[in-house]
Amino acid sequence: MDNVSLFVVVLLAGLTLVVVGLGAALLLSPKSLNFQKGDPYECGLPTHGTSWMQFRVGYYLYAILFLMFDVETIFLLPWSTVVRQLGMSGLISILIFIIILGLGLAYAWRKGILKWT
Amino acid sequence: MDLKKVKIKAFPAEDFKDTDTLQAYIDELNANGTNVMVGKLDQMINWGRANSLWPLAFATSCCGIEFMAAAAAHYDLARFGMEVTRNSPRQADLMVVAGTIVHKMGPLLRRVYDQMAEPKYVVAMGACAISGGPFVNSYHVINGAEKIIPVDVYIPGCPPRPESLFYGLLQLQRKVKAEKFFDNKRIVRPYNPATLIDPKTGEALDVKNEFKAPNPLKGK
Amino acid sequence: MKDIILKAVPDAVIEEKQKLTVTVEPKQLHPLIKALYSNKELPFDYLINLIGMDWGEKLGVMYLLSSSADMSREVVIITSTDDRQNPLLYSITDMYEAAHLNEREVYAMFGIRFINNPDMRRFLLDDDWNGFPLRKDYDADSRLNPITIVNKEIKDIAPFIMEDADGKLTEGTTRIFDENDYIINIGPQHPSTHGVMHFRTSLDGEIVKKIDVNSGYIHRGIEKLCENMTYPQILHFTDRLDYLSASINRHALCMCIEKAAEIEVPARAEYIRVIMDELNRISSHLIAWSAHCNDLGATTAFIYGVREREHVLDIFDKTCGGRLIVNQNVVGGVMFDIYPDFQKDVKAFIPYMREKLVEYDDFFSHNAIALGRMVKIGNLTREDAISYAVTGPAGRGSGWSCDVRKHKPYSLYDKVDFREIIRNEGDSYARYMNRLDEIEESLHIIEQLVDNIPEGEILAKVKPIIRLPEGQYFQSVEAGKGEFGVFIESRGDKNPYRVKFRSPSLAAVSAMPLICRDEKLTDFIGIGGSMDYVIPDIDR
Amino acid sequence: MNYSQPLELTGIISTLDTFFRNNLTPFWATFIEGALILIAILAAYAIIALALIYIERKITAFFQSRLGPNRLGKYGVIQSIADMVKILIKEIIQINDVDKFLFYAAPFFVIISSVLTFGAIPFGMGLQAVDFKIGIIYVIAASSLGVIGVLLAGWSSNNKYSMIGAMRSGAQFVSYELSAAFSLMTIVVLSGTMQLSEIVENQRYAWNLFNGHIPAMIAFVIYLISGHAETNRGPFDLPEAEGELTAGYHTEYSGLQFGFFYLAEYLNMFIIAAVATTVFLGGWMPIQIKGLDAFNQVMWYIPSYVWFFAKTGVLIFLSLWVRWSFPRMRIDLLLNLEWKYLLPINLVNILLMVLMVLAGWTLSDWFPGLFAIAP
Amino acid sequence: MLKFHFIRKIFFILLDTNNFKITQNIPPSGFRGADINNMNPFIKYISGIFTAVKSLLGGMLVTWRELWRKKVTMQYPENRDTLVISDRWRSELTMPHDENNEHACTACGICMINCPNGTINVISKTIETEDGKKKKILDKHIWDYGMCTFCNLCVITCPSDAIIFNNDFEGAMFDRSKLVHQLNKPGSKLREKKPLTPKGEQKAP
Repeated sequence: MDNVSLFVVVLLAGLTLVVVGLGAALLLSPKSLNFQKGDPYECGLPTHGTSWMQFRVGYYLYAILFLMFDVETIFLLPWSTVVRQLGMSGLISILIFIIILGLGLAYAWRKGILKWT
Repeated sequence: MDLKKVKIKAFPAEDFKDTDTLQAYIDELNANGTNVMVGKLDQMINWGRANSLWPLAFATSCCGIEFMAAAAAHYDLARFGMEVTRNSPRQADLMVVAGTIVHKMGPLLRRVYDQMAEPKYVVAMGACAISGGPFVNSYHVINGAEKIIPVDVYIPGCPPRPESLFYGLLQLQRKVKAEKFFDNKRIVRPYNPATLIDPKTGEALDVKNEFKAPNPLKGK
Repeated sequence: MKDIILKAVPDAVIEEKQKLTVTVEPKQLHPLIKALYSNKELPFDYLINLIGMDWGEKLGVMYLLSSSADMSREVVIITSTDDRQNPLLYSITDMYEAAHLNEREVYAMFGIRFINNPDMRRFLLDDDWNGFPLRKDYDADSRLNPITIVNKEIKDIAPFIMEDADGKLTEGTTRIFDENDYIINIGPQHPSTHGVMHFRTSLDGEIVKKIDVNSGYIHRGIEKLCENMTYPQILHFTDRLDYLSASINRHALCMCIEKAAEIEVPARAEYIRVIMDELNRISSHLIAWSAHCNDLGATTAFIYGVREREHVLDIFDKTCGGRLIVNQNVVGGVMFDIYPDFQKDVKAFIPYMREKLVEYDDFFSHNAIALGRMVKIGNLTREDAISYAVTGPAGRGSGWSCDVRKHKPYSLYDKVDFREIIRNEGDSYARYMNRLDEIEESLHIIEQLVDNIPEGEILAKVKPIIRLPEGQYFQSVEAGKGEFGVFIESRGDKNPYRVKFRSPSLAAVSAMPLICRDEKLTDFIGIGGSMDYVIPDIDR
Repeated sequence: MNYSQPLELTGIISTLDTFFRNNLTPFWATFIEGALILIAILAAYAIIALALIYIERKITAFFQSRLGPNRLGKYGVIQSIADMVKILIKEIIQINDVDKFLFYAAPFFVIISSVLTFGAIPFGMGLQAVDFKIGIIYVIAASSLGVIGVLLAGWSSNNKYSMIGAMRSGAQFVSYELSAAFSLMTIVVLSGTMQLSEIVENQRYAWNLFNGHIPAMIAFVIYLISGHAETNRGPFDLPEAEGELTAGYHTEYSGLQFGFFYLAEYLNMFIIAAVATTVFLGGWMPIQIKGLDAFNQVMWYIPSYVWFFAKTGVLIFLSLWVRWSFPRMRIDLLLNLEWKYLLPINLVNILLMVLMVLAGWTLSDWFPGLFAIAP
Repeated sequence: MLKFHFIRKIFFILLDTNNFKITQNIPPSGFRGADINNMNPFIKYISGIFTAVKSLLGGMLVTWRELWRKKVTMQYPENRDTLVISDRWRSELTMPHDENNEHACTACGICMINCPNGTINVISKTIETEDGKKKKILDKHIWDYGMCTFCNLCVITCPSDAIIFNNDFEGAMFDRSKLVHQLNKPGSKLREKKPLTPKGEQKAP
């Protein structure tokens, strides 16, 4: 069997686990109903307002930084497999790339983006 | 089902107290007659349920500390597979009401209980949770958790020592092991309706139909 | 001091009772307290207790004030009003932050509203509670306040009464939270609120913007119950206030009654009491340490702390047949004599505990993550600690020397050698370290006493029915969380007329909104652990 | 060199394969083989998860001077089976006002992510389902699916605790994924391939951890830390921080839905340890010393999957040890650790590794007689 | 100037070892205003890593040692035969009866009066003795296990030492009404002479 069909088999394994498991559980488990059961749990009190409210998150800038570095990862991964063949020129070219990104990180750091407010 | 068959490890069945109440409960469950096949399945399921009672500690006062002591190194609830204390009622099987329940807390206790997933059990730990204990005459104390939610096992003491709690949990395991899975008896739970009053109309709530009826108070 | 009082309010009635007692008209209360508060030599800036009173025809408030510099100087100020329908008194919240919750409690219990208090919601009781329970004419009919299973809405709108410059009263309301605040309930059924405290927290992302303290989920009406009981019967309630300092609380009440009834406690009983108190303090601090570590996410530390505590509980168990609620002190002495191996067990415990303290340091006090979670987090300055009346290890972590055992020595504390642990940082870490150090000091006290327990009686001769002479009696002790006070007003009956307990935890909780502001949600929990409050103590 | 390998499963597998190929049409042979693999994966998945749950509870107890579960079976070994039985027939609560589709989809993501990664792990000689040429990228990609499940679970629950938990896990996961990827990349530089089976094969005489000495060790530590953080386990368990968020992103999940989160958490722990074993510690390869045939033969008598689970077990123990020793981090400390420490160190480290590889400073370059990359 | 709040804290706390002496009374104020700005940020960065790692390893060492120590857990119910509960532990109120089924309770009701929350209910009945006198004797002595606070007031005030607490802690029931005990056995009567347990046996060590 080739890798792709094996991958499909593994994917099916995951799906089977969840579908069969949940199906059995929904079929077998006892149920009861009452008027408070479906409400969100918040320490035993009704929730104040909705949870889907706008509120400030500090992770936004981290997400942007992440994108930057994640792109780098995509570039670096293929490079890393062939770096032996590329030799010194491969190192230098990627060094420039990393330095630029590193400068970006240093800039962000210095600007206080990495400081949680 | 004979109670002698309900086995608890390292605890002889005849040493347990209050067997007659449990027997009466079983007789009530058995009134419809039982199928052998289902009986075996029941045993397996009950074995799982009885040995994996994840508690939700509804700890309001002193008894909560003893519950913590029971979970700690000297007593170790984990030996019974019960150390997985879940703080969300959705994932808990057993609510340990440890401490006084007062008027302001009553609705919360009920709400947390309602939000637990079936099957669910309640242990009233300590005098306060059983009857109001030292504060039984107070204006703001509910005389026992049983006024709000059905209680399966009462563990007396003020506070009970961890061994007492363990004994109570073993009693509960006995009760769980005697139950029938394909039986909906547990779903409609007994209440003490006299104390439950609709705050808007001042009338007693019809708790018998509560599970079937939509929320009478939501105004939908 | 009398000069200051008379200068501020010439027609004040000054009496020398157990404490210096001043009675003034409601209008003069604020100027008087202002004068005491702002006098340079000995500023009375520490509000120990604020006691609502119902004297039958009059409703009033008693203030027990002290100075942060010299805690042995105390003054009682009484004011009262005839109006039972709409009693109004003046607030002192502009000087004492600690008065906020206390005045709200008085409102819930007596219906007295305070002019100039910005937030006059009821504390402890629900807003729609019928009647004022601690009034003598309270109707306890359960039909008035039925048990309900439906959650009540929590009001965001706080009423207040303000007096403007020309003495005109205006009633108004303020909003506690804004319309668009992201409000999250921390508690009551929450693993980390140390009981059933309810903090309504408005968040800005992860950062705590404002906290509204809502308590009463374990309000059992102990003070009301006390009024119908004889003195020996009251004792068992004190164990259940701050159940972690059960023995110490009970010691306070016993001392208060003994002082009033002039009962001499035998020396052996005193020794046993103090040893039990210190053991109790160790167990209380161990739970505090464990719970604090658990709040910071170190479950293992929690288990270790409780493990060591079991050794103390074993000693309790063998001495008085109770583990948590010990029932040891009674009026005139102790209920149980020590058991034969008591000294041996205690002496085995001391080195064991010392060894474990070193282990705790290795395990947690040095831990880089723990330091990041505690150092410079939850800063409480000395001024704020005094204003909020935060005593105990938390207050001493802010550099305020407030150990009752040093300032107002009781029992044997003037005879034993121990140090008051003070740190100046006022952060979580200072409070944390203070507790560990106090365990060491308690061990030191026990070491001095345990071998010298004198022979003799354990119980003085006490009449079967104890009647206290008419008067007002105060007694403070240093409980695990801070200054625990007992106030008894007696009319000469076998029942007290009014009992009030000063709860150290109430002060700690009232300071939470201040020290948690602008901290992260995660740290809010950690700070709560470092303040170490016990909720049944607050709610009573 | 061919060593005798009496306990390996390769023989059985190839016998089965030939049996099916000879007796059935190609379609049915493939179908049956696929079904067998599916069942094998599910069985391994379930057994490993149950065993891990038991092991964690027991080891935790020992760290805390307790005994842990000991009333079911000898030493409580069937405790987690009781848990499984219970949770399978526990009610699944229908929550009002949730985003229904996403709410029910979340466990799928979490489980499928871990099963996909699970399938790519070489458990022993020939015991690997999926063996892509770009194995490392596959592992990174598949495991990062899990965070989508966590985010969906937290967001769709309509619960404030879950919401905050989901937000935290988002920030935490994206940050630490970088470190995990970079530290794996460091090893890719060293071994020159991304195929997991080849990486294992390359470590016959020299584990990457030792072959690449200093940079590899740094990468190893960073991978362990960031892997630990990716699995949301203490001290990085912020998304479900019990202290403040009651149960975090899965507060509203009950019954088996919660069971899936619970299962996936343990499996992810295993996967992180397994990937670290494969990449750094020689995977299923027994300890081999070049030239010492007798020794190597003895080592080969121990089957490869035992080696694999032994090495993984050590790492899992390490992870438990860390988890039960430290307090929980705070979100800003956590992000500081990543962005101010791990990431810069990692960037420098990867350059260091490239330099080392190019300059021939690895152990296999220095001592080709002993550590030459095989075969 | 880069900001290293976190590291600065850790580093200076760890350098100042005095902070961690348990008996130290002087507050550790050193690291707050200390001269830290002169330090090279890079050195600070590196040494911060090392001190932090050192402290973490120290914590791990504690748990490691704990792993091999003997466990302290007592195993109820496996150890039911050997379990020792201290004699003074108060669990159940009992009324000792001797071999003639006689107890010492005179139905005076002092325990009932002294009980803070009405746990005890002494029901007496009046009978006529042989010599024609009316006498109050005990009919039912009822005690509610589920309400008792174990304050011991009933026992210490009992004039005839008729009731004591035992230490049988296994009291959990399925039914609330089962917790209400009647202490006097059916058909028992008042002992004429000496009490069964002399005073002091229960209280003295």
